[in-house]
Amino acid sequence: MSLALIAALPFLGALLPGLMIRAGRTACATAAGSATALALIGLLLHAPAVFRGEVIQARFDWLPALGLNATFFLDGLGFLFAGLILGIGLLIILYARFYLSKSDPMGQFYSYLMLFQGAMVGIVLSDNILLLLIFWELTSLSSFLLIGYWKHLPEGRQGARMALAVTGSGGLAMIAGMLILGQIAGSYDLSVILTQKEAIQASEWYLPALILILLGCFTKSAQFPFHFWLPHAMAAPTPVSAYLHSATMVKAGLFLMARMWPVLAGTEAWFLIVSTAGLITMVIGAKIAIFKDDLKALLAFSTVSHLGLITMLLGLGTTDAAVVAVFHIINHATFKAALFMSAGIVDHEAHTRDIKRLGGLRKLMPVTFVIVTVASLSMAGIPPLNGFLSKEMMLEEAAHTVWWGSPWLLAALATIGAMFSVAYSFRLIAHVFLGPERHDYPHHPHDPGFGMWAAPAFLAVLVVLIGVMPMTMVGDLVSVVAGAVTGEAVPVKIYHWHGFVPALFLSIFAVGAGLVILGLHAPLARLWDTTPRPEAKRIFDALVEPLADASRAVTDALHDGAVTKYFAIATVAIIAAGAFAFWGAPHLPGARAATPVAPVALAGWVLLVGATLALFVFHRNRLLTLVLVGIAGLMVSVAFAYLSAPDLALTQVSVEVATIILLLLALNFLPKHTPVESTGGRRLRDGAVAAVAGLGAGGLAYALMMRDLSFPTIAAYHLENSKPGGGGTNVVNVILVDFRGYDTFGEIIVLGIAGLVIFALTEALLRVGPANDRLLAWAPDQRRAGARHPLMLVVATRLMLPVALVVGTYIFLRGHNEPGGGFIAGLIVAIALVIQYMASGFAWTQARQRIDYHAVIGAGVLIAGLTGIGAWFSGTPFLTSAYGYFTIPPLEEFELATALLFDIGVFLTVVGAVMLALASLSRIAIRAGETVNVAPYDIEPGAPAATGREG
Amino acid sequence: MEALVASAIGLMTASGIYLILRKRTFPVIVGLAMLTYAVNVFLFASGRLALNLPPVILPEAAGYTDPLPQALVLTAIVISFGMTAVIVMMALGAFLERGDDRIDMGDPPEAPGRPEGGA
Amino acid sequence: MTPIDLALTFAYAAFGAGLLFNLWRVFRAPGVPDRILALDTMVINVIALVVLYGIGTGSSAYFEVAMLFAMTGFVSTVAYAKFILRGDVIE
Amino acid sequence: MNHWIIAPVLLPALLAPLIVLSMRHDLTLQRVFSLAGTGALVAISAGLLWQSADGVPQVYFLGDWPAPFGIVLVLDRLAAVMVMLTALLALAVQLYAVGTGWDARGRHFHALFQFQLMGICGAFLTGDAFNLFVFFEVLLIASYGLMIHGGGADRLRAGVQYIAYNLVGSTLFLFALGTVYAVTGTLNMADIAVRVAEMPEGDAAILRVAAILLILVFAIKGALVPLQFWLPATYAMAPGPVAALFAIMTKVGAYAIIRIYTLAFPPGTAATGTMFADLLMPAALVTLAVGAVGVLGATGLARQAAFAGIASMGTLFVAVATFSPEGIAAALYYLVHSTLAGAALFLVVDLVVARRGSDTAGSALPPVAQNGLLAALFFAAAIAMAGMPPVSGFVGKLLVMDATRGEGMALVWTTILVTSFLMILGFARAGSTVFWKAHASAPAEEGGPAHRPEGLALTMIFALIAGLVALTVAAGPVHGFLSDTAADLLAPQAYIDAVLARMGEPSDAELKGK
Amino acid sequence: MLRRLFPHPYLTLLLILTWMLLVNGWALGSLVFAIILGTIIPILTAPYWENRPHLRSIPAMAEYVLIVLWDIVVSNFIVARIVLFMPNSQLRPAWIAVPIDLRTPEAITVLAGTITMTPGTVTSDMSGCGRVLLVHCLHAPDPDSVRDGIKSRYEARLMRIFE
Amino acid sequence: MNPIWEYLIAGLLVMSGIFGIVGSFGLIKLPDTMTRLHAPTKATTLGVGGVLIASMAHAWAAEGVLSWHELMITLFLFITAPITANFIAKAQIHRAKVEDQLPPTGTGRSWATFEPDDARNPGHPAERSRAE
Ligand code: NA
Ligand code: NA
Repeated sequence: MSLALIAALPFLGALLPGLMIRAGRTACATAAGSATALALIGLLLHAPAVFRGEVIQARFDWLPALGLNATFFLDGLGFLFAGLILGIGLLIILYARFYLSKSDPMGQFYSYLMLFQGAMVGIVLSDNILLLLIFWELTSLSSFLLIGYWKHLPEGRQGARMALAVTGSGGLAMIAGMLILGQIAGSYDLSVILTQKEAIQASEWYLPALILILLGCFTKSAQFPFHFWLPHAMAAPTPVSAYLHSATMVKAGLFLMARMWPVLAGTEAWFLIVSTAGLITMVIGAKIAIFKDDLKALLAFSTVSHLGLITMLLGLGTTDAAVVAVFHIINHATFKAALFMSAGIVDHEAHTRDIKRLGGLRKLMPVTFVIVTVASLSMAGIPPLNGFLSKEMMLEEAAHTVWWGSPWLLAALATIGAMFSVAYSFRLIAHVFLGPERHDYPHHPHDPGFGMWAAPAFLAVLVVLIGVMPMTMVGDLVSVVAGAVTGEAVPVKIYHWHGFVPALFLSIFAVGAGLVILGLHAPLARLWDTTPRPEAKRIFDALVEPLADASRAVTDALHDGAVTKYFAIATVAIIAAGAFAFWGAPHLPGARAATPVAPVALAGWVLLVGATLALFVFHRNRLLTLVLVGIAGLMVSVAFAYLSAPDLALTQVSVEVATIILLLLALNFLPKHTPVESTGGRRLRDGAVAAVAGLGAGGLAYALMMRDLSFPTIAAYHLENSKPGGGGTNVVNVILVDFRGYDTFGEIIVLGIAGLVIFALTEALLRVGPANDRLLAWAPDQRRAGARHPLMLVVATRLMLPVALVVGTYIFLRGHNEPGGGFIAGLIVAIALVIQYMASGFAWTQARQRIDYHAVIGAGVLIAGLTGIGAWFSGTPFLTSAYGYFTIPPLEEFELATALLFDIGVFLTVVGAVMLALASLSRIAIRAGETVNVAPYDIEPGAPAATGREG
Repeated sequence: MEALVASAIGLMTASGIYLILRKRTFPVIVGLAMLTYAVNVFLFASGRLALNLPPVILPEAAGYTDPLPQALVLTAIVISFGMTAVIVMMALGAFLERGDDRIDMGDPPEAPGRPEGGA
Repeated sequence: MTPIDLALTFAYAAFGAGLLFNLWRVFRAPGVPDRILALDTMVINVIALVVLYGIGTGSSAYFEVAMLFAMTGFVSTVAYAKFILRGDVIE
Repeated sequence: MNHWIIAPVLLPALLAPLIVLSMRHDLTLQRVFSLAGTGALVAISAGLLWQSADGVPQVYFLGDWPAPFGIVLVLDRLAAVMVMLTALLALAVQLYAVGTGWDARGRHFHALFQFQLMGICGAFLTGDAFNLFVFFEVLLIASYGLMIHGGGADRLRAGVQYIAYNLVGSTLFLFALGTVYAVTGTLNMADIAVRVAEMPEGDAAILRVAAILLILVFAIKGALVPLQFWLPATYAMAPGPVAALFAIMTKVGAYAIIRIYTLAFPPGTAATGTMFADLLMPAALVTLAVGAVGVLGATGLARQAAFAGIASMGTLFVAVATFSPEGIAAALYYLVHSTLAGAALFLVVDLVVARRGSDTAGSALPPVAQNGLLAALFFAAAIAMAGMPPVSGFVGKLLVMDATRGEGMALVWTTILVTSFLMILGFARAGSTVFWKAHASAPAEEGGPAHRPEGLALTMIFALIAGLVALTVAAGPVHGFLSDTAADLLAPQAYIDAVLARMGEPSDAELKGK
Repeated sequence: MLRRLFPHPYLTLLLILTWMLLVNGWALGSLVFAIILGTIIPILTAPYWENRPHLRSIPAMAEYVLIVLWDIVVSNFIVARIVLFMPNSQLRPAWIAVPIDLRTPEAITVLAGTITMTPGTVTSDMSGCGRVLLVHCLHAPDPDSVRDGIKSRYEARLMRIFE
Repeated sequence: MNPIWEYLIAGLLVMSGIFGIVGSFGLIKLPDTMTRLHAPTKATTLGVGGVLIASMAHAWAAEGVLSWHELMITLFLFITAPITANFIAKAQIHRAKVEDQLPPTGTGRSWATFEPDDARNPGHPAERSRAE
């Protein structure tokens, strides 16, 4: 079976339980189990080849540009781990089927579990370190889901987060390390990297890479000082703990250290870092385990300790130590998984894992007792079980290693570790199963059904078999794995009896001392409890919570919704960037002659500047502010007219008045005064920011105006071709409707959208809600005069509306050749309508106005768009114009241009949008209780007592 | 003339910036309007200044000013008009929904009752 | 300088000075109606200046500008006044 | 002349007024037409993408005017990819909006949505700097309407801020364009490129100012620190589907930077040199940091998603700042990824918030309907945004890291990895509280407040995540295409030649003169 | 029929005149177009101008226009003199109420406008019933004569034109 | 150009200038808002009117073109000036609350500006306040 398929099967298996949860729990388990079994079979089919020392490979190009490829390879190491992952996985699946209760969502569980399994298999089969990283982080994520599986437990949530934080961050460090490694080796393929020992170890980046990779390994394998997350992950359901935290995930770090051993090991740095971390972990983990009353916590720290042991062995960097490490990996997997499952059984049966509430289970749960005893003895290193074998070999290695300059320090510490190991192993047997039967178990325990104990029992049998006949059982395996680790053929010899070597004495001492510790457990435990010591969760919380709090504080302080602050920051940033850019390169001041200043222009300037400066002083009086803005706008239009831009003047002034009316309509409801809210300092700061911004803008403008263009402007073409190409003499208009008609198309759409947005917003405001309530309760905040529709204005508008329509038509038609055009004409007509509204009121006017402004907008945009599309029929691009001169005798020749049709679209959109906006504001006023008139004016001198006319 | 135009641009920019740094929607909108004036004149000025040379093709014309910036400014004026209309309406909506016209989020809502009046 | 040029200069100066007076009144006024009046007068003066500019340059391109100033000036003056009177400009 | 190039602009531009004109009172009709339009847009974009694959830029001369005198649309690989991405995202988001009934909570949703698409597609296709401004405005004003769709006090105030901030941005854009025109005398981007390359030294300072103002405009759109402030409240307050659609809006800023600073101001430009890279890289790193810190510190899922968006822009700009083929290719890959992922995240959050009735991640409420499913979707989207395996975010991050190898690598990598950590932590905290802690207050089985299963909405989230998976699986070919795109961008002569091909042809004036 | 086609014949004339003024030149085409506009626009805007007034006497109108124009010129000199040469302390501003007999809104408007445009008077308001105008005088040592002047010089003529 | 025309136009311009500045000067000089209202609405009207006539005359004299569109502006100003004045006056008497200084209307009704806001015109029973 292809390696890729083996790696993929668990992922496929992850999909099934989620999809078929309705088919039942057993079906889920079967699906998961089948996928696992299939993968396992596929793996085992490769066994002969692996044992022959062959390396099986599979390769699919994925992202070759990056060097990320779906490349797999299988050698002894991978085979061992894949076998462990899949084999134990199969057992866990079986076990979990019976362990989980009916209320647990089992489909989810198996999905997560298979996801995890797939990730693990992926790690051990990857030949590409980028691919490996993907699987690596995936194990962190899937373990997060599994640890937090019991969602209602706060410990589960916290444990999951802690595990994710620690292993995830380690994984991130590893990404950096691996990328560096890949760079040094010139490839991200392991099979290449593993041949580059010299290059890697000679690189200046070796140490950073090593540290970063080890960070990943240590966090994952819960090595000191990252061991603290593991016990908290025990909040997970037992099958998860058994699988992740004893058999597989925590060994991923070991796997990787073993995998990278050929290129990373053998240096002083490797030796010191890895062996030290391992040794400390081994001792500390074991010591803590002794005093843990939670069965799973005890096992967890025991696991930490054993992982430390293996790490230490890998750290020693010798081939022999590597062999022992491999052997212990196998042994630990067997006895620890059995113990975990047994602990789960106890928990499941007695409804507690607290050792203090247990004891005397020997008779009640004989089968479990036997399994636990066998596994514990192995863990304690009692002959002839497999744990004994590897422990002996470890002590032997330790006794021959010089560490931190001392020939005996390593052995001594290792022995202490072994001693603690004996103590907690026996405690497990003694305090849970031995002693008198109790009557206060939370639930009366008895052995579970076969389905639940089958898996641990099988493992216990393995413990015995490997212990009794190691070479038969695992000799070849250890050999081939160790060969894969070290990269060379390794002869493996595992003996029960090594002779009277130091290891034997150390071992005997360890067992004896361990038993003594167990005997003194009660007083020691009291001492332990009273000894202050760092508590991992508190430390972690003390790191993470402040980090989260600080993040919140920073985020909320930065993004506090104070948009005025945002503006200030943006302004300063823009000025600073502009200044940086300007002073970073040579600048040649312009040499253009200045345009002469007429005194009257100076007067206009005084008005503009005066009104602008007055804004600083008067801006709190909002009505006055509008007057000042009006002056500024007026002067800008005058300036446009003066500076040869009549079209701009026309547009500016008509937009101006529409804007003022809009603002007045809104100001009716808004406060009429802006209160003083800023401190003097803030105003000063704002003033300074504003002043610098003004200097920048003005300075830039001056610099531009005073220099000649270094290139001819493209506008020369527009001037030249306006008449012959566009059929119009007003070049600005021809640019708008022809050369750059597409801009104008976008522009009218902006206007149309504005109308729609305003309408939609009005609808939203007038729905039931606070705005509507506020409007219904609204009372004018100023005294109101009596005359709403003064007669003189009404009469005047009767003349003005038709006249303005004529003017609008005129401005529209002449636009192509003289200043004017659809936009200005639209505004003129809109303004004329507005006068009508102002004079006779909204309702009266609206009643005479059968046009829907939505339709006007829609029609406008459509006409403009379809005019543009019309060009397609002559095979030319969108918006290609055509024009011609026509004569209808006796009239003079006149011109017709498609641009005119386009301009009608512009015209309609402008009218529709402006009127829709103003009409929307009027609707708000009506909701606020404005009277709705049906007569054109209030005062009717001609009808003293008569009834009103219907409108 | 260039100095006058440039200084006017600068002052309008400054007043616009000052106003958008106020804490109420209304001055901010007015500030944006001033910024719009400023940038429209700026954009216009990018075609350099010319007196009495409107870009309307005439046989006797002495020359023409650059028409392109004018067209751009026209587009910009129209667009900013649409934008102003929308923000005015939205500011009004926000005021009606909340009862105050503060623009910053963090500021506490005003005490219930009528906002202060009088111009 | 022709008499027309001289007269034009005088008229420019007169209406330009008028603008400055208007600005003064905008700044120093007892109430908003005065300011609106000043703004309205300003528009009138501007119209005059635009037409004068048209005479001075001999161009008719500025006529529409003056016309539109007249139209919009009227509308905005009425709108401001209506605001003071009623609050609601369109009711 | 290939009229299809303008179809992504014209189709929505004409559909929207049609909807306003003739079906504004009939939501069903609006849905049918609008969805059909977006579907057609997907098909057209696919066709354009296929056409662009030969690497020859196609130019559409609007009004039949030769460039640089008229406006041109340019279809190259980059434009095609962006339009395609927009169309796909739009279809998913629109179906989601229909599925959840979001589109019925206010007026003119579909018309505004179509206009929004028009604006975005127009921005991607245009070859003219000022026209880019116009289409920015189109997409912005449509976004204002969509952002406040449905109304509400907080949303409106956030809307006011959003508009105000962007109006400042638009003002800046015009300042920049004015400066550009004042020194180059042209608006066509290819023509600008030609003239910038020949710019006399005395104009260098002003040219630099122009270029820097322009990049700041795009930085606002792209939420680059210190111009990112508008984003969190906007995205958090916007209706879910709108926030999801906005995932492409920040990318418009990124697109513009990629386009203009490879075409007109490439790294070799005398006046500007490496100025942009020098400024962009630190800003991008800080953006990434601000976003990641925000993900960890955000109160509320929507806000968290918004900060994730900022972080993704940071990552994207880190890659852009290299201005190398590898970097741009990585940036484009990450762009596609983060658009889909960001949208998925916003949609999940929208469903969750709607069902919980609250968006405070800190509070434990009873579990919502389909808690498990939503949790799974949330984690999938969060993982993607955090750049974790197995989906494309991780591949994207690897690409970005790979592209930033070399000098300064330590800082860049550290930032990327540390921020990843912060984001993982943040998402894990929020997710476990929202989806898991819920069970603590009501340890009953699934259920919670009764809620209509929104099959269509869920399907769309699945579709987006499926898109991420596809992006991951097909990383090779996708990245290949994007590498070609990046290569095109960094060798812009073909683009320039295509656009200016008709520059020398006789004008109407010359023809009439004969 | 004719009434519907030309709801306001004077308006039609005014619009034709307006167009010709705008075009600022003479062309047959312009006139044709002006007539088209002068026909269409009054029809479009007819709903806004119900009950059009009847103008009785064209010569009276002409007379009125000339008188008012003359008065405007005179008023300008009067006001200019007051502004330039009269100290503020000697100024005698006054409010006067002018009861009017006109009932047609158009006529009242013309009267009010005339008052404003002529010597030293501004129509400031109207009574709630529309029968009295409030006029402000810039300098009116004898307010009653001003009121009588308004009634005899303007209102009487307007009565002849409109009612 | 015919010197008569020249002096005529120049005279018109000078006259306009004088009236123009008088109007604006009155705005400064006169003592209160109501009196100030007189100055610009009249003087400036003739000021602009003079300029417009000068413009027509100039077009005729200088180019031989009959330019009459200036009449449009004149017409427009004559229609609008009284209304502008009326509105500003109303705004002023409303703001300044000068009701007690005004002569009585003699009709039993108040001046329109001082009529109560909610006074429904008896002539218009159909007027109503409503919320949509
Ligand atoms: Na009310
Ligand atoms: Na985003």
